[in-house]
Amino acid sequence: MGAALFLLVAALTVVAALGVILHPNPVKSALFLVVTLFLLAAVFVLLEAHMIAALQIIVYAGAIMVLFLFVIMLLNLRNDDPERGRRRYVLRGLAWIGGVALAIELALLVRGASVGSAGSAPAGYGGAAAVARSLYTDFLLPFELTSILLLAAVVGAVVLAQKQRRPTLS
Amino acid sequence: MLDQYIGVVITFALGAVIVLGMVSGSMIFGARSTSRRAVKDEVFECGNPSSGPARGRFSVHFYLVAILFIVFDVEVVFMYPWAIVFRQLGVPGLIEMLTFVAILGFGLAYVWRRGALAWD
Amino acid sequence: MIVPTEWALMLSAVLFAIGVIGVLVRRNVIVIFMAIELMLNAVNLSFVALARARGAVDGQVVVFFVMTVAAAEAAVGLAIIIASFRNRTTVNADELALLRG
Amino acid sequence: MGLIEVGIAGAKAFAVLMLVLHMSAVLLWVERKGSALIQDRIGANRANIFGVMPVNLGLINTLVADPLKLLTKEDVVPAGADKLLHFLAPFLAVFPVMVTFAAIPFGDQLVIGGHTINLQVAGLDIGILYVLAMSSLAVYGVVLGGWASNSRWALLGAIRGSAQMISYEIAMGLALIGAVMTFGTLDMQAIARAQGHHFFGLIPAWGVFYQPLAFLVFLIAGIAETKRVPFDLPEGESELISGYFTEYSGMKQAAFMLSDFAESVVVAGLATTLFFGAWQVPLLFRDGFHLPGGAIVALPHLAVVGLQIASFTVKVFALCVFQILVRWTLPRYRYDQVMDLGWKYLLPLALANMLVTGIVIVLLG
Repeated sequence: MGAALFLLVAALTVVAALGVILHPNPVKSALFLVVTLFLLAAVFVLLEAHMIAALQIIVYAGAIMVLFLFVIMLLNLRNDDPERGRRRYVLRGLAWIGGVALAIELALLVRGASVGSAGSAPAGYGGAAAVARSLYTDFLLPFELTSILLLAAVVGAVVLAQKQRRPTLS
Repeated sequence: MLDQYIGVVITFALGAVIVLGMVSGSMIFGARSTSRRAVKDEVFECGNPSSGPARGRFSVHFYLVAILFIVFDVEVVFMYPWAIVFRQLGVPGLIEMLTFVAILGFGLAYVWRRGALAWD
Repeated sequence: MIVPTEWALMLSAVLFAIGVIGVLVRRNVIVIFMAIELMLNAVNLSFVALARARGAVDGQVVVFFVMTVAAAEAAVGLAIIIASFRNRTTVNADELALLRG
Repeated sequence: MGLIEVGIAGAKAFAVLMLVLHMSAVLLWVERKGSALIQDRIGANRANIFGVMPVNLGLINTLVADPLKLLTKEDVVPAGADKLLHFLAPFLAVFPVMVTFAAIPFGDQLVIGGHTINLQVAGLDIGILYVLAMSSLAVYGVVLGGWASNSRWALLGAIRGSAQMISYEIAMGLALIGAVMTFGTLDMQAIARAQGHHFFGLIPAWGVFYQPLAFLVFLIAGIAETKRVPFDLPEGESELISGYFTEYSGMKQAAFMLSDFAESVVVAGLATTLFFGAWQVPLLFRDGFHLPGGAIVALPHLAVVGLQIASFTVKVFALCVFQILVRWTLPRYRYDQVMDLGWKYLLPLALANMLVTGIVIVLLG
């Protein structure tokens, strides 16, 4: 039953992901991405990553995508202009062929690899406590570095986005 | 573990049916006007003529708030697992989190000083 | 209720390829950015699937960090887009050859 | 996992959704009559059924006449609006709020015919994160409602509303961390059970006694999240007509109204669970009341469960009414004040509360 559910969610995820790259309106694209991220959270639940699934929604769907929507609205973006010209068509076709080939190749690669499948997960697997114990012992240094990364992001974003106070010469 | 989510799935399904039924209620049962659509379909601005195109750009302040939100949201998300196990981690765990918060607190102080939180 | 790891990895591969196509096909910088987020998520999915196959949670912790990096990236990346839009009034990647002088 | 379990889960889900819906409706009535009382008006009193209602308290107005009226209103979509998103926005405003309640326990456990039913729709180990995840999605209804309307004021209201919601989400999340640290779990039923003992055998050990500051921050942030007075900048009538749902009519508009009230109920439900002992009744244990002297008043199982559910409902309702009192007592803030309160006061306060809690708990062992 879990496998059947997975196939259903996976199919929906792929459809939503295609919506992201195919819809001409950036707002709709962003919404398709929200749907994709939400469905991926469901996939994470099926893979027993409960905590990560919740974080996926909180961080990605609830925060990062809100920022994307804000920027799209802030810049008042409309539909992309339909692109014309033979060179453009050829390039697009090549991109699609290459992408599909990449998907097939990766899928075949995965099929060939014997990753094995563990039986039922240990109790508490993927819960907050299990992840936390690993995060705050084995991954302590990356965790602290994360705060520096976030600090740099705040400073960088504020500097870039805020208008300059001092009048420039030009 | 997955059994826990049966309730969530059922609530999602039931909730979707209820809310969809509610939202589409007026489209099904509501009155329909036949005349003067052009006036009625105008944007409502208390009877005044429309004040111009709707989707103008707006202050970059809102965007700054969204950036700060992302960063602090990630910070909060890191604290939840910590809050579960900090008893077992003891004093070292506390120091880890204090360092983390101090570095991000520095970020907040910077943003504050720079005036990104000020609305004028 | 066990999902075969191969299936999850295949889904990851397909999503990654869709992201690649999106980056190549679209010219709107923000949509390209979203396609990159899609690729990051595809990688996250394979981390989670392989963590499940190994029965260890360290793969999930890595996803945690990827999310953080994605958040930082979105904040700075979108700030760059806003700053460049302020100067050039476009988000078309072809017209935004900023470093070409 | 048989059919019976699914049936039981369905029944619980239905009961909880109905609880949210009906409590929101009753709350609407409380707000109309209560605000009238506070402002020395009469309030809703018109509708009656053939004049048979002897005392007209406006219940029919609010609970029967208004919904019927809204149902028969024309559904107007302004020119230039995005039809699909215009339809989707009210759905996205209500849906996440309603499903949040799935993780909130409304009773201990019910034993019937050999089945032990956990009185909680979904007993999630990561309950609080689920709640946060769902409430973080509620912002889409606001953003899209404003954007899809193709109206300047609606868009401004949407931007204001979403910026306000995300700002207070941080303070809310940080305040909840204080409570999570106290109980050491994210499972809301476990949190409810942890509040079952008493200090000196008399005072219930509710979360609010451990985390008063967290409760205060949570409540203020919660009221701000509902986007109503004194934080109703996104829909401030004198400035923005009615904000992000200016261009909505009929049941779509009602859905936006409902989302505000349902958010109040969810905030009250969360506050009850984390800070006011969830379904716990003081001195009531699974076998009956344990009085301070050591005497035990035994009660049948069904009576205990009934008392618990009643206790939960009463607490949630009381907190809802308190929120309405706050609304009608305080005037509207300015937008810079709203943002300052969130970022410069509540956020540092919640952070300090969290760190002090951590230090105290670690040092006391």
